[in-house]
Formats: sequence, structure tokens, C-alpha cells
Amino acid sequence: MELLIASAVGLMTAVGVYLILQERTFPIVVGLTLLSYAVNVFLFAMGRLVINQPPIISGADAYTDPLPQALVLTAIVISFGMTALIVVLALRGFLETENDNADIPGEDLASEAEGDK
Amino acid sequence: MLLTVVTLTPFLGAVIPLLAIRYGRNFCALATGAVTLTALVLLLSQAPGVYRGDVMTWSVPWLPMIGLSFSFFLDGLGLFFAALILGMGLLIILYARYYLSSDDPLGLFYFYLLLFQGAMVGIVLSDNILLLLVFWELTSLTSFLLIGYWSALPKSRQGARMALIVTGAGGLALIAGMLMLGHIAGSYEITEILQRGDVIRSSPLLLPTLLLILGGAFTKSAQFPFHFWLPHAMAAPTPVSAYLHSATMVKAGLFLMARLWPVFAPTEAWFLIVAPVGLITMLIGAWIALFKDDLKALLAFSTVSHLGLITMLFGLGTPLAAVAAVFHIINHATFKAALFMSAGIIDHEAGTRDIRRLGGLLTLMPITATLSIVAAASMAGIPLFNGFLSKEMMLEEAAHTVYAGVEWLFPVLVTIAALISAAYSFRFAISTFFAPPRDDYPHQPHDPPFGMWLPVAILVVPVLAIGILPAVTAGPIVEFTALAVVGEALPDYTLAIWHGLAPALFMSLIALSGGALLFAAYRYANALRLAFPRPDAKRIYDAVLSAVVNGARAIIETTHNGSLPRYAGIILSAIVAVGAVGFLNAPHEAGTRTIIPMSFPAGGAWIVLAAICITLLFWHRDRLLALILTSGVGLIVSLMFLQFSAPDLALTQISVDVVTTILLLLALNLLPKTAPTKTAMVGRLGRGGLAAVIGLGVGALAYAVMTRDFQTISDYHLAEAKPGGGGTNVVNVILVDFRGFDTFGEIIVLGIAAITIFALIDNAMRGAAARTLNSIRHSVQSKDAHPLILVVATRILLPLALTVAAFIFLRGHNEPGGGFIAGLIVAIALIMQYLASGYAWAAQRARIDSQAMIGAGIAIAGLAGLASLFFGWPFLTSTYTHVDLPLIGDIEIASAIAFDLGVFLTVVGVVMLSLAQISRVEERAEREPVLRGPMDVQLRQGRIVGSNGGGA
Amino acid sequence: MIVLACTVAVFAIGAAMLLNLYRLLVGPDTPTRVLALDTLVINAIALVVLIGIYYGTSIYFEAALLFAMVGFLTTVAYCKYILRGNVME
Amino acid sequence: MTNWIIAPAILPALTAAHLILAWRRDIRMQRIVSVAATLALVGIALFLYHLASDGEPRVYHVGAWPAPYGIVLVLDRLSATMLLLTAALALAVLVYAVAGWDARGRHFHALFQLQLLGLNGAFLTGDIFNLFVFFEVMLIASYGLMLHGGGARRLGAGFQYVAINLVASALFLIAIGLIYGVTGTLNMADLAVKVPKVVAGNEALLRTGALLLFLVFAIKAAFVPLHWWLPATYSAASAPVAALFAIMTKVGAYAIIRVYGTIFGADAGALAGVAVPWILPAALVTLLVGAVGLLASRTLLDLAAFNIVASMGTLLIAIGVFDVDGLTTALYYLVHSTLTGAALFLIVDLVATRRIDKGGALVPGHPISQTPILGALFLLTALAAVGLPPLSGFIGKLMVLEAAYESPQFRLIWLFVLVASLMMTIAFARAGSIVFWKTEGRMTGPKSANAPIPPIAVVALLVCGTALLSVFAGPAVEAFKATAEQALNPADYIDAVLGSPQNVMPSTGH
Amino acid sequence: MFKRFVPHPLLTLLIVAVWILLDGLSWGTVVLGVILGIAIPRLTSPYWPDRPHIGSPLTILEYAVIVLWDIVVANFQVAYLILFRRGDSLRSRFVTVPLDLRTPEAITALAGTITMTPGTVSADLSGDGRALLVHCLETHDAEETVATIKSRYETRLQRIFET
Amino acid sequence: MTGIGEFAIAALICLAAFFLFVGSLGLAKLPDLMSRLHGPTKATTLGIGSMLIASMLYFLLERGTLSLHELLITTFLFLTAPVTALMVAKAHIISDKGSRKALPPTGRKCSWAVIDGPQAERPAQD
Ligand code: NA
Ligand code: NA
Repeated sequence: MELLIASAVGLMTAVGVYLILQERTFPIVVGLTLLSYAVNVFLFAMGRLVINQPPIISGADAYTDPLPQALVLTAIVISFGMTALIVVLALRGFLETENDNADIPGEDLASEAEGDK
Repeated sequence: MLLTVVTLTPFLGAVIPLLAIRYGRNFCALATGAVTLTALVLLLSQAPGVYRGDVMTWSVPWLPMIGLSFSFFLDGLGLFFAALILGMGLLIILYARYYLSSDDPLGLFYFYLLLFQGAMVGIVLSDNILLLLVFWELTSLTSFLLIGYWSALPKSRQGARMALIVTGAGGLALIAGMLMLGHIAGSYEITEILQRGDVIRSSPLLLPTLLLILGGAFTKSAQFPFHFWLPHAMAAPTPVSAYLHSATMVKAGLFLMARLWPVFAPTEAWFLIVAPVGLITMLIGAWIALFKDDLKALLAFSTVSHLGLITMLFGLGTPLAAVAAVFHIINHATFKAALFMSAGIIDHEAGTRDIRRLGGLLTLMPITATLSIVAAASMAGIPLFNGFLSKEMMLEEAAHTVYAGVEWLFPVLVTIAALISAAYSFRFAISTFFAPPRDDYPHQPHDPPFGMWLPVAILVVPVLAIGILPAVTAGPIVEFTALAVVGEALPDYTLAIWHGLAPALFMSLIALSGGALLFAAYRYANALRLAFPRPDAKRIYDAVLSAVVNGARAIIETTHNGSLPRYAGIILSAIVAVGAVGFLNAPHEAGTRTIIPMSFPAGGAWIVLAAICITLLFWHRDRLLALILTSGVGLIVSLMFLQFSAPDLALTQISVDVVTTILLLLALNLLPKTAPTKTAMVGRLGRGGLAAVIGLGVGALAYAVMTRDFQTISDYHLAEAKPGGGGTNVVNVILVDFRGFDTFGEIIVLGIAAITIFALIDNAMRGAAARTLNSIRHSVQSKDAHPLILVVATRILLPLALTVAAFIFLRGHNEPGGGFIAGLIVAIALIMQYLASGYAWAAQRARIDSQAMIGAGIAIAGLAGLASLFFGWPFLTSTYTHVDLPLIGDIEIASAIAFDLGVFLTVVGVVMLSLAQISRVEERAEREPVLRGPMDVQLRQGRIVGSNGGGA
Repeated sequence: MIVLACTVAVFAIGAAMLLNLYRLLVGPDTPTRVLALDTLVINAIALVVLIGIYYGTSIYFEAALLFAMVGFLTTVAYCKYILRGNVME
Repeated sequence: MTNWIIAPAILPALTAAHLILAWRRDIRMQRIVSVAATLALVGIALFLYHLASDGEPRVYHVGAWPAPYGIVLVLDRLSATMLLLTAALALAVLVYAVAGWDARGRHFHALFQLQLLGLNGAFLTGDIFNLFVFFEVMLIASYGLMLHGGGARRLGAGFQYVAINLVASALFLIAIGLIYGVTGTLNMADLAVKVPKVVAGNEALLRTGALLLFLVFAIKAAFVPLHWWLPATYSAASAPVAALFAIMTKVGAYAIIRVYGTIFGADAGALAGVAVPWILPAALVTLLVGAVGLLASRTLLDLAAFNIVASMGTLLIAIGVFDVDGLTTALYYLVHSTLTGAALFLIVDLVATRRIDKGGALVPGHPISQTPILGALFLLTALAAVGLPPLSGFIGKLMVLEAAYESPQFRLIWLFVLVASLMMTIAFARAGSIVFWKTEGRMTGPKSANAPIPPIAVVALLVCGTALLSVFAGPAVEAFKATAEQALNPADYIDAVLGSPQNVMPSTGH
Repeated sequence: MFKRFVPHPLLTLLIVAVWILLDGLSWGTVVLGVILGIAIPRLTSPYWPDRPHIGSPLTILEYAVIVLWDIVVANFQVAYLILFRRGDSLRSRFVTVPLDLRTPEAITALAGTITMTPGTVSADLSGDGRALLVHCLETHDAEETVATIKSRYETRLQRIFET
Repeated sequence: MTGIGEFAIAALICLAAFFLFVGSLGLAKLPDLMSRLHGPTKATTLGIGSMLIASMLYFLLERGTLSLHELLITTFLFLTAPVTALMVAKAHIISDKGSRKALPPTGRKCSWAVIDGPQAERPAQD
């Protein structure tokens, strides 16, 4: 199992990173979503994998580590907020410039005269 | 104490002219003069003591950690320079009053001047060399302002910047040198350092230290090859040139050499470096001066030459050379300042400073002429004028100087230099005053007002006095000053006109007669000069500077090209590099934890995930598909959470994903649906490689950790959740209690995201964005916006969903669930309505102010946390109790639920606000009128009411 | 016996999911993919319930419940997108 | 008494909530409430600074759970200093913004308060995951502020800023995961206890975690080559926001001092000073890039932005030395560069808004109104930035050179520092003479009669701050020295956090 | 009085039931369920204007039983088709079902039923809501299919919703 | 604990598994989308249905606890499945020109909603 999860994390990370390295905003957003999946699973896995011992106190003799779960929950929520924001940001940037490149529209000062001479 | 006062007086007094100018230029000048005079009087009041031989010091710590202190000391050298600076200052103030025209801001000029004066005095009175550095930099700065005083003139601006940059660079070298000197000597106090000469001389760091300090001194005193800035600084108003560039600032370097003379002069390096540099400067300066047609330029290079002379004298390292140096400083200060002022007067009166366009001024302005001629004679080194005496001594010293085993080198070269300086002095005097008068002056030149030539006259007096009676007039000053420089008893010497038939006498005669001849043969000399290449320092400097700037731009603009892929690529590569180095440089052992056997569904899920990921890799340009695939990933991840005992995570992931998907869909509707393939194969391979490496790394780390056992603090959480936190769902108890502070921050993140989205969209309704929205052409496929069957279904689902939400919320503390998930479910339920019946219709019915909801949510969470303070417990301390209600029976109420309510409200508010905002944009982009009805097909009691185009 | 049944079921559902995956990736058109995703979710629900039976715990039911709601919403959203572009007009 | 430690977090949060709830549409009330709250924050920060100045760290157990199980806030000299600096800067910037910038978009004041919440939380927390959370609060608020006002360039830069920081956040989680996965704890003090005990077989993992965490802070601190987001972001942000951001890079510096002084400090056994060797080289390059960037500037905003990079370079050099003198210098320079960086952004804004046709472009333009005062302020700010006397920049430079003298590479450091300040001198001299001297045509900008005073006053105040920092360098450095000593000797910190819990409940029966 | 508190008794009942399904049967849950059962309909009523009045429970029960049975049958039919018939050999086609139903809820119910029962999926509604588009997986006689739909389901639904 | 009960549960589970598989098989196997729709919408619902009944029985007989969540899930699915199918069908009709041609007439003046959108009532043609 550990190998499955580790490889899954690696795979999601790789694809996420690859998408983040694109020029356009939308794939970058998708990439970031994938990356946060990967990272959440990674963080979750740091509590080790345990089957059928949910951290719900029920007189069972053992429970999985609840702390990483709480951390991942926070992480999920935060990355949700961030994703929402960056999606709108991408949209907004596109509306402003009519292109969805993830670069910065310069003020092109180069055209203007040189400095002190 | 008093020394500090002397130093600070000009600084504090600097504001006076700014205020005094209101009451007229004369008053302003008087006030400024008064400031300088005060300082001068205070200083001279100490003269007797100093000449009695006692050194007065005063010190308060400033920054002990680095040995910086406010410490001053006064000895012969300091007194001499300080007096020179303040005395000259007085004359300049007087002169400038008349020189500057009425539309020049005189107050500002005096303000700068006094600041400069203070800085100079500070340099010469500082005991702490770090303090000296402070003043040193201040002189560079104030001279920058003074040179740029006529900022309208390009020459002034460039001259000012050149001076600042060159002397600034020297200043930086000096900082390094001084710090090293301090570290070697173990003290930053000059008085101490002078005691530790031998320690310093024996230090391995001696040479770098010396070079760095000389770097400072040479730049300031315009020594070759840094001499080029000084003539350009002459763009400044003449009073500035006279003050900074002949009398004072350029002498700061000389002062430094004099100050540290006892430490460095005995070393071989000192002589080998300083003496030749001075000599070369002396020669080059003189040679260039000879061919300058601008009076001020001529004087400027002459100054360079004389500074070289003095530098050389210090460089020779013999006590008598030092005496000569001091003597020449006095003499040069007098006649050169006088000449600068006269040049200014001539410029003022004749409207030009070009020698070729001047002539016959002797008759037109006799007073000025007489004074100038006297000063020029001194500059030429004619007997009975003070310049002659110090030059004589210089020649005497040079006469028996052997450099690198060559006897003739110094004697010959200094004689040539003297010869040339005689020549340009003649040229200055004769072609200005004696040459046939010209008739093309803008207006008849005549002597200036009294106040303008008075300073010149005052300066010419010592020229003659010293020239005739040196021993009486200058003797004591020179002696005490030289004593302070050398630091030990001086060998016998006499300041006299006649030293008998010494070699110097003959060298002098050669110089004068040769000078006369050279002036006579000026035309041929000039031809000779023109025959050789003449490197223009200014052009080189400009070329270098613009090369630097352009180079910088090339670097920055190619690296910071705004390409996110590149930025991200570099950052990620750096991460990989550092991570790899970190991992490989430490021991690592494989884990020993027992592996969980693989199961079929897990394997299946893995295959699904892998397949989706790989597909995504190749088809991400079809954005809708990419989105669908991402939903698939989310599904698998949620299942994974379930498989490994994390129901809460699964619930959260599931509900978050759907909201994200809808957000992305809304955005995608306005964004381009596909992206062109423009990346080159290479680029794709590079990115793929980097991605693969990172993926491998993260996967490997995950595996490494998962396969080893560890001790964790969460046993405590498992143990305390029920008794301490009052809940059996440990994850939820951690979220709202153990680590409630995290959750508090988390909902605030959500809140901020929402109001940021709100702000972002809010201004999308205007300007460029609005134009884009209007230009978007939707190819709407179906005309059926609100399918009846969908509408009805969602109407039934809504109450059910809300019920579920209530359930999830209430049980959260004990079973999987909680405020966050409940909030998302409510949001989802509402979204269903939006989807089915349209945002407009649904929003009308949703009487929820989502922004208020967010605010309330955060407030409730915060206040719920604060409540515990009133019971004397820290923020977010929770409690719970069991109440036994009739019928219902025992139920447990944990105060954490209030906090969870805050979470709930925030979440609902955030989701609603975000979607609402994007919908606003979508509405704006709509082409055709959208039905505002709940369902497009409207059926009523057996009648069908068509309702197309019914806009709200 | 139940365990055996569960094992069989797990394999059957796993196979079903792989079939869904096939449709999801092969398509050909977007509605098909959406349908495939929807079916995948339904199988997931079954899997969750099955796990519940297998481990004899009811802790996972809310997950199934949520899957049911969310799966529906997602599918409808995608379809609405195909139909109208703007899913919330 | 110790309850006040939570105040810097709660006050801004509730203020923001109140602003969103009550005064969404009333900018006037927003201003009043926001300024009042920030004033109160300054007061609280002063009090906390006073509290911390006795040298004993104070611990606040949020939720009354004992450390390391709950989240603790720790008030020591370092955190108190950062809190005070932040509050003071915030007040100045806010006053500047109230002159009009805040009305150019929605929710400025709420975002501003939440930004403060994020900063304060980050400075106070003693738990690495909670640090992550407050980093996120700080960042997302900064996104909001940075995008405040809209505009194509701002949106473009904003997207990059957000994207890069999201990557950084992912890295942060991975690092935390690794550290937790090996040590099983999140509390800094507890980590400081457990890190030295880590078995050799786990060392590589922990070291990797530590270094990845360092990279997160390095990105925040704009270490070259992780700095890409900074110039564009800062030059695109509105002036007051950019000025406030002067503290953002310092958070990275703070975190480095905190984490690598406390958790991976001298007593951390095999992992002692794990990140330190990386700091100095990167710092030198950062300084160089900053200086080159200054030379390359085409606008006043570039100038201000790259000045931040350069000053971070210098600051990080001092941190790179990582001994008491080094950190003392670092703290001095941190305060200095924060004030200077902020002042520069504001004065640049004042100038650019007056140059109607040319704006911030470094090309000759009209003479501007109020040139004397603005010119003087620009000159002084430039002096501080370049490191010329009489302001704190010069002393800071001397301190850095002094601190580096003991280091084996002191020649290299000196070379970089001195050459860089020469380049900066050139850059600022060019800019200043173009903007203030090389002018033609009629005067533009509001007549000094009807120009609002507060903005100029704010800049003047910041400059005064650097002047005071210079004049009273002695006492200031004394305080910083004490701070540095405390930061480098975590024993007290650990005792305070893990030792006798003051306000913790008995383990059961809440 | 009762009407004012419980505007939609059926929905309230449903919610109480759901609540009990979720929370298990106890006095506490019943009370809480009732509270929700009253609160939620009030909250959601704006989203569901003019809810229909429902006919006698018996007819509903009868209908439910029929449909459930048909669903079971349908599943086996479809299973057979899928397993033992080559895809292209299926005679699948669209048919139009003209509607007499008027209430949206009724139409929805019919469409749902059709989809869940033998070999048919309702695919769309006519623009005026008077006809239903149905896809048959395997049919030889469209008219017959339509007829069964109308007789077996629509009439009953009319009795439930529109009398 | 009755063997019959256990057997029933096992049988239901297998039945569920069977239908789920068949449903997905149909999705994969059938030629066009409209036919594929039949598989999931029916088979899966019954599959889930019987799985849930199995689960209920399991908890009732094996655990002696009455677990009724399953009913709720079923309700949701039976409520949503037809709508899902309808929406997918509409999406298909829109995105696939061929099938749009193949649609039978509505027998009304207006065409299907997905194509023409809502229309005012007109008398039936006959
Ligand atoms: Na608590
Ligand atoms: Na950016």
C-alpha cells in the first residue's frame, strides 16, 4: 500500500508541476489543484497508513494518528480558498488584457527617451 | 566639548540662512558669516593652548559595539586646517553674496555651504576614524549639492554626479581601509593609532590597508588617475570652485595623508606609491593646464598639479618634505583662491572666461588685474611671492630624492613640472591683462563692487607678506603644523628667500626662464600636444557609466522577463538542488515498519488515478476535459482518505471538490476553451524532466517516512479528546479545540479569499474588463436554460440536503462532520438551486447577505474564543456540559460548537459570495436575454404559459 | 460467506471502475466522459457501502451520502456547461 | 496580564470582522475604525515590548492545552520587536493610505487589518503548522492588498505572485510533513528538544525537511534566485501596500532567525545550523542582483522595488554570519531597511503622482510642486538606502562590515557590500538628478497650499525614524544585542514553553 | 393554526423521517426532527413556490410498488441486453410521448419513472412542455411503448397530482 | 444469527456487484451515448439499491443495530439518477448533430426544449 500511495503522490506532484510550468493561466490553476491534492495526501501519509482505525473514540484498542488529518483538513480548506482566489484572478486578468498568458503586461518604457545625458 | 561645538556650529547654523534670506541677501550673508565667524573665534580661542603644545580631546560613545564614538581632538594640524576652512569660508561667503545673481536662491547656497563647512571641520577635528568617515562622506554629499547648485545646466548635473561617484567610490575604499586600520591598531581613535605605528607597519594587512586609504585620499585630492573629476566640478559657481576645489575639500585627502603620515611615511610602500603618483599628477595637471583656454579650467588643472606637488612632498616621507608640504598648502590656498575669485570677477565683468577672447583688462579693471597678477606671480613661483618659497623647498627636497635607484628622475621631472606651471601662469596673466584690449565685450568691463574684490585683496596680502617675510608671518604656523604632522622634533630649517646657491635655486631659474620660453613658443607646444593622442577622461567615464547601466539593464531585462514558467522553473530547480544536497549529505536508513499488503480495489483505484494523471499530461490543452479528469483525481483521493481511516478528510475533500469544479467551470466559460500548442519539444522535455524529478523526490520522501515508525504527540489528543475536549471525533476536537487557533486562521483565509474575489470582480464592471465582457460572443448551444425536470428535482433535494447539513453539523464533534462540511453542504444545496433555476431567480429568494455572513462567522468564532477570557481562561478554552432535558434526555453541549458555528457561517458566506460574484460577470457577458423564471416551461393549473424572453 | 461475497463484489466493482475509466479516457465526446465520471462516482458509492459492510462500521455512510449529492451536482454542472456555457445563469 | 499576548491577533481579526459587518459601504467609518484599531495595536505592541524587555519569554497556551499538544504563542524580545516594528509601520502606512489610496478598491481596511493579523500571528506563534496558517493569512491578505485597485499590470504580477507563493505553500506543507513524520511534533520548543535526539537513520529525512522549510522562508525573504515574484509585485502594488510589504520580506528573515536559532540552533546536534551555510552565498548574490536591478531601473518604482532586494541581501549577509554580532546587526538593519524601504515607496509615489505626464518613469519631465520638501525627503531616503551618513543606512553598513570581519570570507563580503553601495549611489544619483534637476516646462502637481499634508508627514516621520535609529544607535543596538543573545540561546525559550505551564488546565475535566 | 405552523405537512413529515433515518429513533431526535421539519420548509419555501397538493397516500403507495417492481424487471432486461446482445444489433430509437400531465412535479415524476423502467430513458421535454422525448434501448413497437407509459404511469400520476 | 440472513446478505451483495458491473459494462460496450445511458441509470441504481439493502440487513442481523442511512442514500440516488440521465441526454443531443437530426417530431408546433427553448402554447396540430 505504502508504495501505491507514495507513487500516487509522486505522480500527482509531477503532473501538477508540469502543468504549473505552462504559459497559460488555466493549466497553471489546474496544476496547482493537482499539486495541492498531492501535498495533502503527502501530509496525510506522514501520519502513516492505517486501515479501518478512524480516530473516532469508540473503545477500539488502536486509532490512526488524528493530528495529520486535522492538519490536512486545514490545508484542504486553505488551498480551497487559494484556488478560488487564483481562478478569479486568472479570469480577471484575462478580462483585463484579453489574453490568458501568465506573464506581466509591461508599461513599455523602453520606447521613452534615455535618462540624463 | 568645545570642539564638538565648533564642529556642530556650521551644521546647526545651516538653517539660519534658510530663514534669514527672508530679510534680504545682505542680512542672509551677514547671518551666515556670523555662524562661520563664531566657529572660527571659538576655534582660535584654543590656539594658544595648542601652540603651548597640549592636545585637547573630547569624546562621547556613539555605537560602542563597533567602536564608533563622537570623539574630537585638536592639535596643530587640526587647528591649521580648521582655521583654513573657516577663514576661507568667511571670504567665500562674502564673495558669493556679490557673485550670485539675485535670482539664485542664496539662502539655499549658504545652507549647503555651511553643511559642507561643518563636514570639513568634522574631518579635520575627528579623533575617531569612523566618525571621520561620517564627515568624509558628508563632504562628498554636500559637494554634490553645491556643484549641482545650478541644476538647470547639464554640465553642473554631470559634474556633480561625477564628483559624487568618484569621491564616493574613494570613500568606500576608505571605509574598508579605515576599518582594517582600526582592527590592526586595535582602536579607532587616531590618537591611539598614531601610538601604534609599529604594530601597523608590521601587520601583514599593511599594504591592502594603505592602498584602500590612499584610494580615498587620492580620489578626494584628484590625484592621477582620479584627477578627471575636478575640472568638471568647475561647472559649479565660482565661489564653490574657489572654496571646495582649491582651498578645502580637495585638501581633505592631503589632510588624511598628513594625519596618518607618522604611521605610514616610514614604510617603503608609502614612498614608492605616493611620491610618484604625486609627481605624475603634478606633471599631467600642469601640462593640461597650459593648454586650457577657459580660465577656470586652467586654474582647475593647475590645482590638480599643485595637489600633486603636495602629495609628492608627503610621499617623500622626510620631515622637511612634510614641512614644505604644509607650507605649500598655505601658499597655494591663498594664491589659488585669489585667482579663482578673480576669474569669477572677470567672467562676471567681461562675460567670458575664454583667454582667447580676453585681453587688455589691466587698463579696464586695474584693481582686479593687479591682485590677479600678484597671485599669478606667486603661482608661477617668482621670488618675493609666497609660491616661490614653498616651491623652492619642494625643489630642494626633490633634488636629492633617489627613486628606484635613479638619481635624476625626480629632480628633472619636478623641474619640468615647475617650468610648465610657470608657463601657464604667464599665459594666464599676460594674455588676460596685457594682451591688446578687445572691443567685443558684451559691456564695458570695470572693477567690481568693493565687496567682491575685497576677499581677493585679503588673500593677496599674505601672498606678499609671506613672500617677503616668511619666517615672521608663516613661520610659527608652519612649524606647529608640521610638528603635528611629523609627530616628533623637526630638523633645522629656515623659511627664507635666500638659501644660497643651492641646487633648488638653479632648478628654479631653469623653471622660470624655461617657462617664459615655453609661453613664447606656445603655438609650437600646442602643435606638439595636438600631435599626440589625448584621452578624454570625461568620455571614458561616460562610456564606462553608460556601459554599466546598459549592462545592468541587459542583465535584468533578460532575466526578469516576466515569464512565470521560467521563474517557477528556476525556483523549483533550486528546491530540487537544495533538497537533494540536504538529503545526500546525511545518513539514511530504510524504514522497518511493516508494510500493509496491497488490495485489489486499491490497485484499481491506483490504476484509475495513474491513467487520469497521464492523460492529463497530454490532453491538458482541452480545458474542459482537463477539468473532468481533475474531478476524477479528486474522487480517487477522497476514496483513498476513506480507505485509510480518514472519513472527515473524505467528506471535506468531496464537498470542496464540487465547489471548486463549479468555480472552474464558471471561469472557463469566459476563458479560452483550449490553448495553442506553442511550447517547443525541448521546452516540454525540460519541464517534463523537472516535473519527473520533483515527483520522484516527493514520492520517495513519502515512502521513506511511511515505512518507518515514530513517536507522536497525538496520543495525548486521542486520550484527551473525550475527557478534555468533550468529543469522540478526535479530528474535530483537534480542529475546534486543541488546535482551534489554526481553524480560526483557516476561516479567516477563506474570508479574505472571498472579499478579495469580491473586490476583484467589483471593478471588473468598468474599463478594459467590461469591454472584454461585451466583446465575448457566446455560442450558446441550447436554448433551454432551466430544464423543468431539473428544477423540480432540485426543489425536492433542497430541504433534504439542509436536513443532512444540520445533521452533519450537530454530530460533528462526535462523528465525522462538523461546521465546515455542513457549511459546504448547505452551499451545495443552494448551488443546486442556482444551477437549476438560475442565479438571478435564486438569489432573489436567498435573503442571505454573504458578506455579513462572513463577518459574522469570523466575529462569532472570535468571540466564542474570547468568552473563555471572562472565566479567566486563555483564548479558545472550551468547556462542555451535560444537560438533561425532559423527553429529549441527556445531551452534551460543548462550547466549541459556537466556534464551529462561526466556521459554518463563514464557509456558507464565502462560497455564496464567490459564486455570486462570478455570476455577476457572467451576467454581464450574456448576449441574449436570459429567462429569469425558475423554469422556462411554466405550467399552471392545466394551462401552459410560454415565457421566453421574460427578462427580470 | 459474507466476506466471500464482499471479495467477489470488490472485484466486480473494481472491474466496473476500470470500465468507467476506459469510457472516461476514450470518450469520444464530452457528454460520454461526464456520464463515465458519474458512473464512476456511483461505483465509488457502492464501494464505500461495501467497505462499511466489510469492516462492519457505519462511519463511512456520510461519505456515500455526500458522494450521491455531489456526484449529481457535478454531472449536472458539466451538462449545464455543455448546454449553456454559463452554469448559473 | 499574559492575555495581552493574544491581543495582536484578536484585535485585527475582530476589527476586520466588524468592518465587513458594519461599515462595508462607509469608507469614512472604515478609516476611523481602522486607524483607531491600529493605534491601539501600537499601544499593545509597546506594552508587549516593555513586557518582553525583562528578557524572560512569556508563553500563552491557546485553549489552555499544555504544550506541545496545544498551540502556544511565545512573547520574547524578538517577537516583541517584530510586533512593534510592524505596528508602527502599519500606522504610518495606514495614515498615508487614508489620504485616498484606500478608496480605490473595496475592503482595503479589512484586508489591511487581516494582513496585520497574519503578520502578528506569524511573529507570535511557537508552532510550525500554526506558523504555516498565519503565513497563509498574511499571504492571502497580501494578495488582496496587492491587487487593490486593479489594472492589467497589477493583475498580471498578482497572478505570478499568487502562483509562486502557492508553490511555496505546498513546499511548506511538505517540509512540515517531513519534520512531523520524523519527530512526531509541531511545537518549536518540543522540536528543539527532539531534533538533537533524532536517530541517525532518520537524519537525512529531517535534514531535508529542515532545508525545504528554509527554502520556504528564503522565498519569502526574496533570496536570489527565489526572488522573482518581488520586483514585479512590489512595483505593481499600490504605494501604501508596497510600503507595508516592506515588512513582508522581513517575515522570512524573522522565521529564519527563529527556526534556525531555536529548533536547529547550536544545540541541535547533527542538524545544528543546518541552513546557515546556504545563507551567505545567496545573500551576496541577492545584494548584487538588487544593486544591478537598481542600476537598471527605468522607473522610480523599479528603484524602490530593487532597493528591497538589495537591502534584503545586506540583511541576509548579517544573518548569514549567524552569531550574536551578526544577528544584532541583522536586527538593526532589519528595522532600518523596513523604515527606509517603506519611505522610499511612499516618496516615490508622491513624486510620481505629481509628474503628470511621465509618472514614475526615469525620464526628464516637468518640475513638480513642493520640490524642496519632496526633493529633500527623496535625498534623505536615498541616503538611508545607499548607506550614506547621517542616517541609519551608514551605521548599518558599518555594522555589517564589522560583523563580517570575523568571517573567513570577509574580503568577499566587503567587496560585495562596498561595490553594491557604489552601484546604488550611482543609481540613486541618476534617478534623483533626472527627476528633480533635469526638468523643463511648467510646474505640475497640486499647489502646496491644497496638497494634503499627512502623506508627506508620514514620509518625513519614517525618515526621522531612520535618523533616530542613527543617533540613538547605541541604546538601540544594546537592545538588539540582548534580543540576538536570547534568540541564539533557546534554553529559556524551551523552558518557558515546556516547563511549568502557567495557564494550563488540569489534563482532564475541562 | 396548525396550517400556519406547518405549511407543508408532507414535507415536514419527510424531513422528520429523514432525521430519524439519520439520527436513529429516540425522543431527542424526534423533537429535533420536528423542529427542523418546521424550520426548513419555512426556510426553503421561497425556492418552491406553489407546491402541489398531493392525492391520497394509497395511490402513491400503489404507484410506488408498481414502479419498484418495474425497476427490478427493467434491470434484468437491460442486463440481458447488455450481456447477450451485440451493441449494434439493438433496435434503439427515440419516441415521442404526448403529455396530458400539467404539474411540473407530475411531469418530473413521470420522466423519472420512465427513465428507471424497462428500456426507456426520458431525454427531453418539448418546448411547451406538452410532449416528452423518450429513448428506447430495444423496441419493435413504439406506439405500444408509448401506450404502456401513458396507461401504466401517466394516468396514475394524474390521479396523484391533478385531481 | 441465522444462516438464511447471512445467505440473503451475501446474495444481495453479489446481486449488487453483478448489476454494478453490468451497468458499467453497458457504458463501455454499447455503441452510442443514448444506449450507454441505459446501463448506468438503471443497473447501477438497482446495484446500489441492493447493496444498501444488504448493508441494512447486515447491521440489523449481524450487529443488531437498525441503520437507516442507506434508505436516505437510496432516496437521493433514485431522485437524482433520472435527472442526471436527462441532462446527459440533453447535452448529447446538443453536442451531436447526427442525433439532433434523428429526433422524432414533438407533434407540436414547437420543437424540443433543448433545441428551441421554451415556447408559448399553440394548439395541437391534427
Ligand atoms: Na480547550
Ligand atoms: Na508576482
